[in-house]
Amino acid sequence: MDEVLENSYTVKTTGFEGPFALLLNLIESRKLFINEISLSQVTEDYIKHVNSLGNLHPAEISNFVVVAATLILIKSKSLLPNLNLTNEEESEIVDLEERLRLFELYSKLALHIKSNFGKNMIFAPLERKNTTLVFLPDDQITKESMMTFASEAVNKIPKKVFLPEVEVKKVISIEEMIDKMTLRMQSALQMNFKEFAGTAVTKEERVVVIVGFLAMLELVRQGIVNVVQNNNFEDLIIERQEAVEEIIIENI
Amino acid sequence: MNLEQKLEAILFFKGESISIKKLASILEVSEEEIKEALQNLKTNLENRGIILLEKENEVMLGTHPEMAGLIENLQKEELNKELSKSSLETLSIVLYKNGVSRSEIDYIRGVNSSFILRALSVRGLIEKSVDPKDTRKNIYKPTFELLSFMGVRNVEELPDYATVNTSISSEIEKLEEEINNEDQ
Amino acid sequence: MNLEQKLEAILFFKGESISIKKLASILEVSEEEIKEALQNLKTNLENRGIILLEKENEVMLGTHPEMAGLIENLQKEELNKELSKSSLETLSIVLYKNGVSRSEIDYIRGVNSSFILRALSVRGLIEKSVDPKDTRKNIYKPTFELLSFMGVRNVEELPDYATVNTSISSEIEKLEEEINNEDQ
Repeated sequence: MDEVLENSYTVKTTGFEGPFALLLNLIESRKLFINEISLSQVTEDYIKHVNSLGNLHPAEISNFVVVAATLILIKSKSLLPNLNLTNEEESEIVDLEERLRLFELYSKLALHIKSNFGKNMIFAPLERKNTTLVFLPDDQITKESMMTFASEAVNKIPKKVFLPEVEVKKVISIEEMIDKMTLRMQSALQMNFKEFAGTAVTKEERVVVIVGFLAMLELVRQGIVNVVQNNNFEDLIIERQEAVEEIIIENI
Repeated sequence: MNLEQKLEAILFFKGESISIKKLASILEVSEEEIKEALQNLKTNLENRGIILLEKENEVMLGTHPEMAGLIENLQKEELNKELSKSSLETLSIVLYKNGVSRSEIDYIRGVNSSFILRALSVRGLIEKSVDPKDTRKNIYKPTFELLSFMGVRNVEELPDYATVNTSISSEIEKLEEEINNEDQ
Repeated sequence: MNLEQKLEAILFFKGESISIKKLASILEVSEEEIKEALQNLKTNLENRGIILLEKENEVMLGTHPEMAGLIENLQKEELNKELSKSSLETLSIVLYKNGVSRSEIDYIRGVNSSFILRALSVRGLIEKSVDPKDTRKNIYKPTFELLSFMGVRNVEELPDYATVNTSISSEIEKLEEEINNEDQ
């Protein structure tokens, strides 16, 4: 119980109730609109942020991870125009955009609620005073029935309130997600990037890997780094041009 | 809003008689102005379903006398109708957690119970009193009539009282903690 | 006495919400006639101190929103006006969609909403009912309490309600289809 309480507190302090609020904030802080381009631009920041949520409840983390996976798809697509996405992957992207737009709409409407709630209230009349004293029981009230009703009321109370019911089929850890995405990219590009990333063991290191990977792809796109691949499935050789080191630091 | 509209809102909200002096103090005008506005209100209420009842220096709103028969039937029907499942459930919680607040009942049931509690009070099954631990709060208890109707002298004589009472109390503690935490 | 006068008397007597069906049975007229009379009552109540609150098939009387400050001072019960971020998000979906399933709320918010829905139900701001379009499903709707807190007579009075509902209804239908497909 204590753990859950602490975790919920973490959500409050970071200020993001869920993945969409975080994503929307990243997009809006750059004064962008919701589309594939803006989503690909905020992917790194999003992943870094999710990584800092490390001590959240797993069920809450999984909400963020599911979205991270789609963002990485979008990012990869924008960096690698030749990358062929499956229909399922394409619809995941469209779906994320649509959900984000809906979330944005209701978040805006929520401002009306925030500013009007409790301001000009309508009141129902007060409880009328009971003038005539009556006692009108009902045959359904017996010792046994009351005991049953009371016990059932207690048993009905939901127990595991944090169990994610809707996203349960999609629950994966950030490590699994990154492994999956790495494999996906590797097979698409027929490459790996062990040398670039080193041996990542902990979750934090793996996040660095994926962020680094994305940064590298960005550099490739900009023509700053040449990635040479001698044979399929062999490590990438990254040829650094002048002043590349600085750029890598900036990008990561 | 003019004075008679304000008077109507206050009288409707209170639902009981209120003195002209009190109305003047609430609305921060003279008693003369109140009397004048009450006259206007009376005119406004002609051909309406509610009327202004006056007695010496007190006034209240009431239903039109022509509706008396219908209202009386409505009242009887309301009192004699069978208790719903939700009413029985609420009643059982009041019995097994003697001296329970509305919000505690709401926590257990997962829904707001105010209308049900009102109806149970009207039927004389439960009674509202001020919480001795916190005078701003109200708590509900079963009436003596209810206990004797059930054939017990006190709540402790109810079947499995100790067990059920303890589990209700511990659930209330847990739920309050969680809900306060979620809904900051 | 005409029908709207009778309706006003009954609503005044009840002091809480009542269904159109129930009103029709009390007054022994059709639901259509009740609906028509309620329209007239609404017109009659313009420029008065009380207003008619409407929610699908239920109605009730309440004080005019402009009287809020004054009435609040007369009320002893403390009002909880705090809303967390998750409460705001969830209430905005429930209010502007006026009837929405938990899975739709989860879909829009991207997080599990079962706990916040329970907290809002306990506060009496939303209520669960059976989806008229699919009786196997439950939907969440705003309560009169929520409309009262917002100071609106019905959901249509919410700021931007009309714009939002015409522009997004098609998009929402599309999404609902997708959700249903996912569920299968």
